[in-house]
Amino acid sequence: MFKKVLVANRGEIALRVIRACKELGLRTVAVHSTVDAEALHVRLADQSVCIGPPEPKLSYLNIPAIIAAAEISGADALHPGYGFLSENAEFAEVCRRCGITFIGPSPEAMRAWGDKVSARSNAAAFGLPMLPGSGVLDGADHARREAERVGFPVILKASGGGGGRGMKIVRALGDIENAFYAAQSEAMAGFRNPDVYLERFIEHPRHVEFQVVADQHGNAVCLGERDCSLQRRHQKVLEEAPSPSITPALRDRLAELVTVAVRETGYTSLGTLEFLLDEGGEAYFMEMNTRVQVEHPVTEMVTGLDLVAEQILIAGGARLRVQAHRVAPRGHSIECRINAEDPVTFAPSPGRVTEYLPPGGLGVRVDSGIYAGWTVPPHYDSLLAKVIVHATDRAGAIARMRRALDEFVIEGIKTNIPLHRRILDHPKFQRGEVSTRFIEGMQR
Amino acid sequence: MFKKVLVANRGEIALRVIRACKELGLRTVAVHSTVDAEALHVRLADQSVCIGPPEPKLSYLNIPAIIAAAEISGADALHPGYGFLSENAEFAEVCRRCGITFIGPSPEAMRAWGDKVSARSNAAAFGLPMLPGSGVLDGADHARREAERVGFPVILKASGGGGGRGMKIVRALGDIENAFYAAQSEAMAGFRNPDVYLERFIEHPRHVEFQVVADQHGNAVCLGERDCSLQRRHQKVLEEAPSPSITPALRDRLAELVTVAVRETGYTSLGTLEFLLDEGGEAYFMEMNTRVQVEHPVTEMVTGLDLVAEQILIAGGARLRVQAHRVAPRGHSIECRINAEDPVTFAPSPGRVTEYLPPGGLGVRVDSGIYAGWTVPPHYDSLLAKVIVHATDRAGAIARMRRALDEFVIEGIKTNIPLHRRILDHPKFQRGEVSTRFIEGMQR
Amino acid sequence: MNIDIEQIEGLMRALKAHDFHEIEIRQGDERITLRRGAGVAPIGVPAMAFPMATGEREHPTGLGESLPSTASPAVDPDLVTVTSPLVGTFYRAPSPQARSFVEVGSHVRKGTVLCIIEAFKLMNEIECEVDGLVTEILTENGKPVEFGQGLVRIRRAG
Amino acid sequence: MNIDIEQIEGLMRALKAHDFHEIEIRQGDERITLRRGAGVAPIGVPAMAFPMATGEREHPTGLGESLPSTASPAVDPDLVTVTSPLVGTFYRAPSPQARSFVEVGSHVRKGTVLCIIEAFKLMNEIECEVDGLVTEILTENGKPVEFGQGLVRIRRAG
Repeated sequence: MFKKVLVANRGEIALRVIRACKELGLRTVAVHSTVDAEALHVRLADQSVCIGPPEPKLSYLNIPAIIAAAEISGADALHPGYGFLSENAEFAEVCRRCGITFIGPSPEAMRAWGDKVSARSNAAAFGLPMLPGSGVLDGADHARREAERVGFPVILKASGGGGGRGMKIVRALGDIENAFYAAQSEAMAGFRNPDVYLERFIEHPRHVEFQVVADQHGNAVCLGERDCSLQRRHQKVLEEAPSPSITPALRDRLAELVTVAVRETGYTSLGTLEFLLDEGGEAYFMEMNTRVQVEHPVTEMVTGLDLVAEQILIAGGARLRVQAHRVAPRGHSIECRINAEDPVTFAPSPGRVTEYLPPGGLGVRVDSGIYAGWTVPPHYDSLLAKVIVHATDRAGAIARMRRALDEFVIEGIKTNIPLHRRILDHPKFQRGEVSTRFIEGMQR
Repeated sequence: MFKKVLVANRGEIALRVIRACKELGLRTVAVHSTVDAEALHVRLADQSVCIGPPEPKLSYLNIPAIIAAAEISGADALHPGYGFLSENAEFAEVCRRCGITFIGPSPEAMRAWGDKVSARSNAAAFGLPMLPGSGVLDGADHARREAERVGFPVILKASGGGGGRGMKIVRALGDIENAFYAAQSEAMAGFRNPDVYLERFIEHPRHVEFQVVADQHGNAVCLGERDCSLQRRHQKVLEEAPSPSITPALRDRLAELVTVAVRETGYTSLGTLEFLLDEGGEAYFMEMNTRVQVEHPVTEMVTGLDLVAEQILIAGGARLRVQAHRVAPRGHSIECRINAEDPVTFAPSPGRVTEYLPPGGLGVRVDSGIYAGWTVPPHYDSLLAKVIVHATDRAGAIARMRRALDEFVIEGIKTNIPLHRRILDHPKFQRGEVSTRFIEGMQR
Repeated sequence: MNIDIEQIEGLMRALKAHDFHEIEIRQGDERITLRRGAGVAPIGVPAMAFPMATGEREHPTGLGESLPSTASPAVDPDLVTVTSPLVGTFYRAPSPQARSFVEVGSHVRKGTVLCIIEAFKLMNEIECEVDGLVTEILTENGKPVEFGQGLVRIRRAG
Repeated sequence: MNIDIEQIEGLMRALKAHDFHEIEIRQGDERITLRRGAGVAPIGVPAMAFPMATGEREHPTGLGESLPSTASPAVDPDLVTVTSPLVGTFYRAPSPQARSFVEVGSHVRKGTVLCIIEAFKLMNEIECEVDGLVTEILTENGKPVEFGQGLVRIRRAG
């Protein structure tokens, strides 16, 4: 087992890792950019190394600087957190070459599950449900046949790129021909590649993801699912566990499938398999995240496990401490991501925090890297704090979150707490009728 | 069920009750003395009433003012917290006469179990183990016979009073006669009453208490025990659940006995039965507290129940939501009481809190009524905050508490955090070898 | 230069006692200016802006915000605010039919009954402690009052 | 000028004793103004005193506390501090046997190699950007340095 962990991240996740290390008796090294010299993760680590200027690519994404920081501080392991270098298989390889334990999956497993195409073929091989779709379409006639096979609505997508360009939603057979030609010419114009394929289109998808944890001794456990349907522009806003969208039968089936897939592909550490649910409750595999998730705490609350400690111990060669093949959730947990942003315009709101008093009491957990007097820099993401609650049931968790947000004091910068209040007070949310388009619809 | 709860207390317990009420959808009324006008419980309640000057007897102990505050604010229930009027049966009676639901046991039950003598006769009647002792001693010869029967060491006590006066510890038969006469004359001098009795003396007692909860429909449940052995001058300092001092067999036996005693005497609401354990692990009933305890959170952490919500619902006539006859603890919880006091001299340290940042993250709960910029008044007790941790086992809870205290920032006033660190780092504490004389011994 | 330190210290004490921040005295071509620090700028942490300030706080009883016990000091030292010595309900007259004890403009003396605070079904008469003229009734008949809340304002008779 | 120090000291004592911050006295064309510092005090929240200040923090690499990148600005504008552009290990010479690139007192020019920072097994030569005289070597041979840490101080040639 290693003795000193360099935390190659900042903000609340750096703190999260430092806390787990301290509780495990491991020394910690924080790295930071010049603008983060006074950040909480720097203050709470045993040691710190300034690795560069504020720009992420010169500091938190600067592989040589981070490796050098590990070398000069004598760190023998490294935790990448989420974002930044956490899903960079090359970085994991560099760590390995330098004799630093990368706390995460092997570079090979990261590539196998981190790449979307490779992940889908893995998933399909292990029988995970896939969104029905076509290969590259030969022409309008082929598009028609495939659309009929897949079932309407469908979405036409450009093989050569993303970002909405070349995407066409088709709801009836009569529209497929025109849509195909339009998509093809947009694809040609946008990506110099006229190739187009189609997929089933889900109007109001729900986002449900399964947490797995696997050790280096062939043991893999599924820790249940999280519902992350509440998003704004593909950014998750509020997450919960268990999901109000999923049936017990589907939960059991998917938990079983993902456990087998992960174990049989030799994946280790934490991993999250994301699914979309359609309006009929059918699930389709989308992708896998090969690192700890922002929303991992809701799983910790309902399973009673310390996922980051587990991840660290597994990297050190330990066997999984969870014995069961699956862990049944206990109670209900919700996480609200408190961002430094205008609650109406969503514009980022960096600046000096003049007052700060996090909520407390029973069933309330706060993971945050801020404090009164600190200045939130504009260079990184806007996440200030995660408020996580746990209660015996979903209604209790909603009431507790409402109470916690009511007592949260953050002054000097704007936050999205008012948005969370509106969500929590919404009758449809309270009934569990959520989708990735909920927030968009709520604002109308 | 009532709609608006007046919280007849201050500090962290007032906040605790307000939080429970908010989560249950009840309105809250805070009362406060003039010096507490800016206190957190006042700020977080829906409504507040100033009831008097700083002196407790003119404000928080001022029954007419508190009842008037309930009347003018339209509160139809009242939570007394702990301390102040919480064990005053007359106050509970006044509430009843005024049509205000007192959130606690009936005045009759408070008298039956709140009075030491009556509580002991109740306890004895239901077979709870009692500390061996004598009645009033006729003379030196009687003292000798009773001491031999009870077994050495014994302690001689004055019937007429307490406070150490007239108390004599006797460790050998040869010393009993002199000690008896000395005790008798001290008792006469101190209390104008020469009556003296004796009891078994426990050199290094452990303090273990059982939490019970009972509704108005005849259901009573024991929620396990807490170990509160770590005390300084009879003030609890650190508490934990489950107790490291008790065997599973004794736990089962006492849980069964206290449940029956509480149910059969018609006691309702929360109650705590305190026992001393001698060096051989035998338990002796001491007294019952007929209100919520400062240390109730450790029981909440290991049972997953919200004791204050339960207490409120029971007062409203609800049935116990816990079905089981007994609730088995899950994991381990520790509470540290953070006091405004010099960690060496123990002198109180009221004053302005200049900086405040409570610890966060997994398994850490903070119940506190303070914030940066607030001035801790010198008129009340010195409790600033309770840090409560939960982990899968005792070693994990100790590591987590150590980590939490390391990141706790309270500036401007002195606190006893250094004392807690010394306790947590002590090998004997880590082995669970505690007694009420531990802290005293540690300081030598 | 001819400076009377005692005189200046006297000024300082007066400023402090009345919580004033600046004084300037001119006599002919003599001038003395004194400033106390707090007037310059509030140093230190301001009272926290709690979320309750969003208007969720309920004050149907008229309590809390209007509490004069913590209000800014009256500029006029002859204005005396009579505050409630207990929590209860404020009545201006001994019974609904009766006339009010005092009105704005009433002359009062030490011992004059100003109002009643009912608490616990008991009628507590609040007596005046100075001689003077009633200038303001600070709360309405039948409204609840908390400890220390202002009831009646009186201009002390010269 | 005719100054009565005792009188002024008397005023100073009075200001301090009564916690005043400013006094101005004019008599004819004489004027005395006295100000105490606290009135102009830094407003706002100081950096938090974290428990880590208890000495538990480990700095065996010499990093952190000594970081000159956040140090107070040098008063002398001709003193230039060369800081490390990367994280690594500081070497004063190209090999253990070789002589140091520079010593205190060395004359340097723009482009003179001052030291090496080893990172990732690569030797990065740090060149001087000004002409001048080496006045101080800020870290020891073989010690780790972080980004922005001061390495060598140079007095710019006039």
